[in-house]
Amino acid sequence: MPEMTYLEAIRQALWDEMKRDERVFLIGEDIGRYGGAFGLTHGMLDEFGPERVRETPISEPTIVGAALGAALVGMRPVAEMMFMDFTLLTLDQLGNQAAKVRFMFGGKATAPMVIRMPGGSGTGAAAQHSQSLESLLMHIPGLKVVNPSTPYDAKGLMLSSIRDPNPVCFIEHKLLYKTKGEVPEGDYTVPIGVSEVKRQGRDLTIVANNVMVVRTLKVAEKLAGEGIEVEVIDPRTMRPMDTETIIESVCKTGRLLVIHEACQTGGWAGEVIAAITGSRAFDYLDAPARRLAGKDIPIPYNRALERAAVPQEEDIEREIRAIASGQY
Amino acid sequence: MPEMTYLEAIRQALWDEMKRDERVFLIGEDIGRYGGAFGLTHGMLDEFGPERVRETPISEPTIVGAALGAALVGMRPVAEMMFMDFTLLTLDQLGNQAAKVRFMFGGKATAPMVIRMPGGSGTGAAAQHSQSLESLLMHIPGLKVVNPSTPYDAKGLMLSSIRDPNPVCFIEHKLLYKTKGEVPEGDYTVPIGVSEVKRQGRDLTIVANNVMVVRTLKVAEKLAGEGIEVEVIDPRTMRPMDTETIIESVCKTGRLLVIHEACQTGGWAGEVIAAITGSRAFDYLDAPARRLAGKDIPIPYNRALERAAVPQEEDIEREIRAIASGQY
Amino acid sequence: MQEAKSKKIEPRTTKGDYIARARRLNLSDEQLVEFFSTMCTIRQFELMADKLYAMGKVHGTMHLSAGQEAVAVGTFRAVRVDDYVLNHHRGHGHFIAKGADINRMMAEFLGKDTGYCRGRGGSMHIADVEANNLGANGIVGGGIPQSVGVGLALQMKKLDQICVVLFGDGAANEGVFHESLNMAALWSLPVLFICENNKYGMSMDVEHATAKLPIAQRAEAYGMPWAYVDGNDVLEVYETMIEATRHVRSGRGPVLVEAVTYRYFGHSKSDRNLYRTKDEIEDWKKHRDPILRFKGHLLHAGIFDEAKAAEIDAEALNVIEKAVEFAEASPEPDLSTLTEFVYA
Amino acid sequence: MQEAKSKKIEPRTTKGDYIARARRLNLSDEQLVEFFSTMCTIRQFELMADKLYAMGKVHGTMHLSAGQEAVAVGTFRAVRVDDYVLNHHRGHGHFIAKGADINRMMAEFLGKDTGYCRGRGGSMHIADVEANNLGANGIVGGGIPQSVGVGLALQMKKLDQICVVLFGDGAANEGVFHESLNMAALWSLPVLFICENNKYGMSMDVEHATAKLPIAQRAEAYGMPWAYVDGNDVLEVYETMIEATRHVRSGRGPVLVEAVTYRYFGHSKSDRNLYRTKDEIEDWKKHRDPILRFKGHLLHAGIFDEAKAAEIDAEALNVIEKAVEFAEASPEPDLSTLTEFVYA
Ligand SMILES: Cc1ncc(C[n+]2csc(CCOP(=O)(O)OP(=O)(O)O)c2C)c(N)n1
Ligand SMILES: Cc1ncc(C[n+]2csc(CCOP(=O)(O)OP(=O)(O)O)c2C)c(N)n1
Ligand SMILES: [Mg+2]
Ligand SMILES: [Mg+2]
Repeated sequence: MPEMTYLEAIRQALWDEMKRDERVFLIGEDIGRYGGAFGLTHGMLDEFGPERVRETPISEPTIVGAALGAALVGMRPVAEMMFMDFTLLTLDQLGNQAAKVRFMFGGKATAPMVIRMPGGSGTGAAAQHSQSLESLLMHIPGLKVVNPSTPYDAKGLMLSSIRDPNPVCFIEHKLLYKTKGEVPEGDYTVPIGVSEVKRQGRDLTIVANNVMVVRTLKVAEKLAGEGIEVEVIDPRTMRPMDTETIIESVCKTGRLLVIHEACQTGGWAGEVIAAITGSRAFDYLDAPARRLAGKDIPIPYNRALERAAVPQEEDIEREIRAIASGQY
Repeated sequence: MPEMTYLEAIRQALWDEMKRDERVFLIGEDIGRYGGAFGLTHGMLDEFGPERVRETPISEPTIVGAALGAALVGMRPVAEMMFMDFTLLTLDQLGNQAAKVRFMFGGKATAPMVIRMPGGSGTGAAAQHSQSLESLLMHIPGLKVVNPSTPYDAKGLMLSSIRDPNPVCFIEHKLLYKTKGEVPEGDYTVPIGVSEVKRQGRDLTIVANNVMVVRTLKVAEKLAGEGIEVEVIDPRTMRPMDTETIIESVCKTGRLLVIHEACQTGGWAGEVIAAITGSRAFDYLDAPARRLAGKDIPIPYNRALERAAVPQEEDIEREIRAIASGQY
Repeated sequence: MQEAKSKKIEPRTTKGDYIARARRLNLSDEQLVEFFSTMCTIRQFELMADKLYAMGKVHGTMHLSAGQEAVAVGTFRAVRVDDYVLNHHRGHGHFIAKGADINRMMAEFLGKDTGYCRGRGGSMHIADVEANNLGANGIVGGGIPQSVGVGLALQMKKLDQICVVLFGDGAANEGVFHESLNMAALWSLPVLFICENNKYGMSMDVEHATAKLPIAQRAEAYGMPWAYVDGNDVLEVYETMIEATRHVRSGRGPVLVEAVTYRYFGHSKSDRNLYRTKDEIEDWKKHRDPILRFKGHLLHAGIFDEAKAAEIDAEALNVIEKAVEFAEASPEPDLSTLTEFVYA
Repeated sequence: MQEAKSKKIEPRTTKGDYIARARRLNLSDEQLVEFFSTMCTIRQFELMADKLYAMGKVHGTMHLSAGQEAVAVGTFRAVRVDDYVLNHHRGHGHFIAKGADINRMMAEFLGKDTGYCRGRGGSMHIADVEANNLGANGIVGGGIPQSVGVGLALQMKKLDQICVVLFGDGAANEGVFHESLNMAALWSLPVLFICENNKYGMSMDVEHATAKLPIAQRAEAYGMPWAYVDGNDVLEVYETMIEATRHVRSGRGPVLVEAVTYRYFGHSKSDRNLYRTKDEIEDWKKHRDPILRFKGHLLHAGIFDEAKAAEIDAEALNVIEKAVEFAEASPEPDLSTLTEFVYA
């Protein structure tokens, strides 16, 4: 299987799907010659032309609204928010309109659209270009929220997202763009709503998303040498979330730790802990479920502060050790 | 003490504070002659004139942005979103700007502003006029989120909110506007960040907000006759949340139920359950923490569907009985 | 630097005898009578809605368009049946004019399972996607950016349908108005923007909300043609929309039309009409009512007589009463379906 | 119906000898030299920022304004020191022209505790609230609605300060632009809207983003006066801003000025300049550079000679190098303060 980056995997999914289905088109800012702020759509303008790689003025609410309008009449738009933070400009069209249109119209409307949005900190982009807002989006019924951590999942989930008949928020992480992994050339999908056990272990269940999956797996390998065997679950889609996989794991390990970069207060770790607590896994919990999350602050510019604002490998390691040693 | 409605209590707070502090002004749509969609600001235009009861064109993002601008230069704006749902139009100004400006500027800016927003279902206003979005707002550091359930709290918290040096989302509930209660005439405040035990009980701790407090208290009275003694805690402010009061209660009762109207997935019940699970109360929990929340759907128009979409007294009663009988 | 290409579209046949204008527009007697009849149906629908509300039969809110019938009929007789429409909250009339089934509308209004949205939407969210009616909207201005996407899709598919998007004078102050006019003009999209200026956005009169009037002149900022018409003259609306749709359909880009009209009822159920005088309302009702004016012209030209006009109106009422019967006899949505329709 | 009251503000003294224009504007030799010197400081700041970035000393992103110095200096010499400013992401020059401390700016750029924002903000969020500098903004158009609030506050307090809000050609397509111009015009707020048109919004050239040009003519939709100026001619900018601020300060409402200019560096660190030609950039640098042009005029008029000009530029560089020293010697923010400054 060829190796490629997370960024290339997403591009390949877009590319292949645009070849396969002429209803698919891209819409967003600077996605043509510039290739998007991260170069993800590089080369697509030349291949597909300006009509299907539709560059817009800087008007986020109308980008999302236009995607919705096109979707309602049978197109399959993939819109780009250059940074996830800008999604806050569009939550009327996304949350009041796209998410609700099918329900409000009694099941008679369909809005197959994807909104790509790179989130996360770590690039010195400061408070307005570094947020992790998946927890907000997860709270809006009618939206699906997808959040891959590997190149393989990224391509497979993008294909699923474009083909899904619902509005899908496709969350990327800037720090993952250059990570590499094996990705099949051809057509395959990763289903929306299925978690994956990225690593098996008996001592502790960790649920983490996007870049935190990568960090956790690294720490897990290290600790395995010391006999601490951590099970790492990547929900891959935040909504709908496959909690069954988590429940089973917790029944086995008796311990749960949820890790995310998003701010702790009101973050999705609470959702997982509530769901697990309310499940049959409750009786198997040997210790309180824990969460390790971003600090409750905007992301600072300074590199050291920025690093300290979200869980790093050393924080994850410290937390796992504390749990393993029965400190809680 | 005089009796007044929740709506009158909020109006009185606005009125008194505008008398007391000339920096305070109202800004929003139809808040003058019309008195706002619910009549809350009725009479204030005549008293304070059009400059301090500033009626705007229909431009929500700029209403919030203007409030922020005015706050930054020393005013104390109280902006109104006619319905909480419209806050989704303003989340850039609220979440990317107002919430972060102090932090981004290293503590050198202050944005004392209040955004009033009536939320909740029960009036047949359907999917775009009935949401409970406090869980979204709670997730944004820099915002405070206030959410009173009684006329007394409403007035006291509004006075605290206007005097607070931070952006405060002041969430009202449409169904509470006509509820009555005793409210002191003069100046008093209810502090932001302090929960209140609205009813003492030994069998079960219930945490509920706004209209759910009222419903829960009714059910609690009924069940008290049968010997089930429920403790009801109203956080009153969702952020910062006073979890200590909840922890203490759970240590006493050994059981926790969180009730909210907001959709369950990603709702703030998860936050409470995670916080309690992660506290010393974990060891006192005799049963899994439970949540009773709005269905994961947009609010439907039809009266019966709308009723069924969020917890009603009968649902609360059923849930408490199930817990009390050890069903979970 | 780009050249300004704005122009104000002027109805061509403003002079002369009213019915002669209709003739020049190739409208037959039957068509004119149908205009009248549909305006009556809309009026009766709104009167009935108000009555049902007063009787406590309506749970939710509603925004009635009585007084604005000429905009609805003039517009939807000028566009094609297969054109798309994105509507606003005060949309009953537009949907009736577009040919919606009155029974299903009334059923939706009463929240019944036989309604267009199976009782989920209500007055503010009536839609009939199959008939290219993409729905009313509870968010002021909410449909405007969606029209850009519909226009884009039509252009990409090389279809000759257009997208009509309706919004109020108040909505024209939302940011998406600006963004969407710019994009639609930039890409020459087949979108007909219709600003239904009924003088108030809720209680806010248009002069206190809008820095410069008419609203339609804002089109010039985007090099877009515009028109400003008497929205209570169904023929003037019709004629302008014929002109405007010809422009839009030919691929020359969007047009903004402002139609000045007036609403008789309060903004919604919460309105106590404190912001305008009874005299003002009465004046519009007496002197500028779109139905009375048009009826006068038809009577004057001998196209029908008073008796026939009354009969048509009675028939309109009859249709509405039947719709109420249908709606009332219809089942409520089944509670077991509560969580359906969230995802496809 | 309201009358259009828009007018294009024309600089009064476009004719004749360049320095004679300056004289008519009551500018002394010292002032003209200071204009030059400040433009040099800005240029040197941006060149240094680029160099520091290339050396790996800058963690975050940045948006450099080299080439746009005349807008900054022309504007901030025309407004008062106590006027408010809301800035955009490409804001180093504006802050320098407004009189910010270069050391603290550089320290912020390098994320140090001595920076204006104690290292929390970085290039995109430099602010100095005490000096009525309400900050740069990472959100395109983000400051625009805030200017309405600042204007409102000034009007309510009956102060004679004004609020200057700067944004790019791309930002003028955000919805808040429309909402804010409408509100500011409606209420005659003391806001000076400055659109710094550097021909591109990131890679999007202004002709492909804007349905009609110039952007400034959009002011007419709100009955607002506007001007369209050569943003690379510091005197033209200055003169227009003097006119515009006089209008705004006198309570007659807002003005929109568009200043055409050009940025030399890429949009930000991720830019590979694929969307424009090297020739285009070179052409602007050679033939329209704001500093070279102005220097030529000063030389021609004998206000200074080449040696003096070089000395001034060297001094500017010196100031910047000192700032780098200051910044590099400054401490990082203390990790223990990580969660401070979220709430007051
Ligand atoms: C975004 C948003 N803001 C405010 C409202 C509340 N609201 C509903 S209709 C209305 C007035 C709209 O005025 P206009 O656009 O002129 O339409 P009209 O009601 O006059 O037909 C307002 C303020 C809303 N529904 N959505
Ligand atoms: C709301 C928002 N959308 C997009 C961006 C990404 N972005 C940053 S600057 C920029 C271009 C802005 O163009 P313009 O307003 O002309 O300013 P310039 O960079 O040319 O000075 C873009 C698209 C952003 N920061 N904020
Ligand atoms: Mg109106
Ligand atoms: Mg630009």
